[in-house]
Amino acid sequence: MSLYYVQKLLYNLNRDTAVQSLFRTDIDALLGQYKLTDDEKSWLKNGDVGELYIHGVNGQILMHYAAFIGHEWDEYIQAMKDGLEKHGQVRDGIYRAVDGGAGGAV
Amino acid sequence: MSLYYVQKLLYNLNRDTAVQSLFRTDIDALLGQYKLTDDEKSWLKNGDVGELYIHGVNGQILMHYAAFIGHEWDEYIQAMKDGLEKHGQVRDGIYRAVDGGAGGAV
Amino acid sequence: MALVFAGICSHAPGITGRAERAEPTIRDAFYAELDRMRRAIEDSGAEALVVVAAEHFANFFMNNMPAYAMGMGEDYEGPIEDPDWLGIPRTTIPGNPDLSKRIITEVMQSVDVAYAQEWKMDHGIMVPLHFLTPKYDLDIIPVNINCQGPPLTPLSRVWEFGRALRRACDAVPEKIAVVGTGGISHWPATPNSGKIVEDWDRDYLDAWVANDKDRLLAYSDEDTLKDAGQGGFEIRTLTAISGLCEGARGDLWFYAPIPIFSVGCTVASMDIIPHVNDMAAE
Amino acid sequence: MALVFAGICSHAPGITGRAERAEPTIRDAFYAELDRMRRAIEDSGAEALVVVAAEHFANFFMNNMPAYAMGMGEDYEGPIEDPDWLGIPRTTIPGNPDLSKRIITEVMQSVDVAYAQEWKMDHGIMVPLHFLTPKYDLDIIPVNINCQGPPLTPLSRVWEFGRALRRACDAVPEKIAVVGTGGISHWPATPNSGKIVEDWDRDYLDAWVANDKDRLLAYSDEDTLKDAGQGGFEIRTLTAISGLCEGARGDLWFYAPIPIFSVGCTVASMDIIPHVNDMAAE
Ligand SMILES: [Fe+3]
Ligand SMILES: [Fe+3]
Repeated sequence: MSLYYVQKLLYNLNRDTAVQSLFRTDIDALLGQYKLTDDEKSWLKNGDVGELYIHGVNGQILMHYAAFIGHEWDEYIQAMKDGLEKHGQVRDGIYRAVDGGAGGAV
Repeated sequence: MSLYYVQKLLYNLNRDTAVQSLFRTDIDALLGQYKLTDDEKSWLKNGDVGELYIHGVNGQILMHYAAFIGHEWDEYIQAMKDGLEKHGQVRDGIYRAVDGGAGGAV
Repeated sequence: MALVFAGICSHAPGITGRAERAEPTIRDAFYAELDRMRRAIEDSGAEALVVVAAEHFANFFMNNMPAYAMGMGEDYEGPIEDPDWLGIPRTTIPGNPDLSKRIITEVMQSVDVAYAQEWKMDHGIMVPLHFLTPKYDLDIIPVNINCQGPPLTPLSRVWEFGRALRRACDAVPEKIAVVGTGGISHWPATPNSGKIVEDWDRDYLDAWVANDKDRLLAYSDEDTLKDAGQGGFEIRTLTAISGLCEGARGDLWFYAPIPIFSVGCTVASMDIIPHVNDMAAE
Repeated sequence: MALVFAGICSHAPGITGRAERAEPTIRDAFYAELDRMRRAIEDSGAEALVVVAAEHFANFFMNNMPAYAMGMGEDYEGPIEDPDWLGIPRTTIPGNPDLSKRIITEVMQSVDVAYAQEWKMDHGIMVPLHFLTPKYDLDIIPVNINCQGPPLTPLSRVWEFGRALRRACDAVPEKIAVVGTGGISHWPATPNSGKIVEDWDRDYLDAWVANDKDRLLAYSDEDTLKDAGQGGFEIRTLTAISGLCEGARGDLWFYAPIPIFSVGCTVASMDIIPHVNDMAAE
């Protein structure tokens, strides 16, 4: 997981309208600007919040990507819970789930 | 002089090939991304190294812009000397000339 | 002239963005204390407000992550987030580059801050400003302490930052208010969002109100992450105010866990007593 | 294991980019001393080289200008400048993120460095590396001290940075070499480019060789700008090595003004004696 570059792409996406346009008009060109694995590219293309979460993307970055691709808050939280359920605990970064990801306010 | 944004544009130009392309293909679009005065826009469009120098652009930023628009080293030094001659001492920043801009190795 | 007001408050985006989903009684009691802080800042005669915040990847990323950063812009934009998502319209916030530069230069004598002539404010600053200067008519100096991407600055340096900021406030002719803003225990933007450990929070706030340096600096990042979540790292923004007001006592105006806001919502002030500053003697 | 080599050298882009325009005898004598430093680093068994440099708006701008920054990347790119202009081909420079992280974490206990997981190296680092590790086969940890955009970090903090870096080097199991690189008097990239004040340079280098803390910290930015030009601010990178080797003496291997290189070209080493570190005792 090249977590650094996944997060950097999302960081730029969150703050730059030109990057947001490119995401919508030519996502392959955007993904090509970063050192990413094929898996990472597909998660980003498919909006797979669960995979991105369990691979360590910081929630403070991820929640804005989720909103950008149309997730309401409760959907965002559920997507992470689904990711945990399917793939197990977060592998990297500091945003690990506790209590098996249970609880919380949605 | 919105020195900050003139320098920021040149900083980005120096380090980003996409910005370099845009400079060559659609300079007005590039200039439009920064808060610049009409004078500043015209200096940047016309490659007026002397004006940019006396308005305070740091030489460590300016010399790469000069090279980018095709100035050899000696031409770059001469353009600053011409700027001083025509407009007087540097008004802003820390790259003031000393000894009236005389001397130096070209 | 000097520091004229010091306090802390929460900044979670739900406070404005998910306002209608909170229990109204407790929410409105919280809002009332934030409004009380607005009046306290106004009554102090503050000519500028320094907001010591923990931003969330709005301006700072791991390609150049400063431990401490301070704004030096003419003005600032915010919020960087979707205004509908945050519940705060996008606006321009006035800065004061000359005052910023004088304060930064003094802070730099003992703490190595990055400076920034631009700053896109995220909820970490916008939520407090929404309540504390709702007309955006007070000059703001934003401060960031990196609480997101390890390696993080140790708490002992946070204390020194607070002391340095105090020295700087007391060295300028203007009246300065300072507000620290960050969470106590919370797991923001994770599946556990809304989990709050009230005992942990109250223990931290006890130490904060007592301004007990030993207790405040004894928290380890390992324990904080385990017991108080990633959001717990943001205690740095609160402990900075303790260093700013070294030797003085705090006053807890409000604390209540509000799960849909993802944090134990807090409003508190700190007394201002003369600071013994060893730098001046050096 | 510890610090195993410490030295300083010049980094002006003309050293490689305008090589053919210098007087060959003096130029080659300078190059020979740089090559001697390469051998000294190799002979020290260094497993990584920390380069304390002053970059020139390659990575850091006034939108987030750290006083001190350190690299924490897998690898780095350089030079950022036109390779033909600089006379150094573009290449990949190996990093060591794990070692970087351990050193940064220790430095952060007393000095507030920004960290960077990416870094485009400019002539400030590439020119030294071109001579000191020409095969790019040694792990590099880049360091930047802001010497370009005021407000600049005071020299007293530069000294503390050197001390903090020493403590960090001595705390890791690896053998570490450190080279500081910056100009003495010079007016780079201005109409006065090539102006060099040899007396000023020799006075500074005398203080550096003697490792005379009082003299080294007595330089004011106002006087330096007036007497030694904007480039004189880069003495920070050299004074950092004095703090790194506090109490030890330096050895000046080479000094000569070479106007077409825009700077008094310098190569020097500093002895390494055990460091008395008050942090360890705290
Ligand atoms: Fe926060
Ligand atoms: Fe330099």
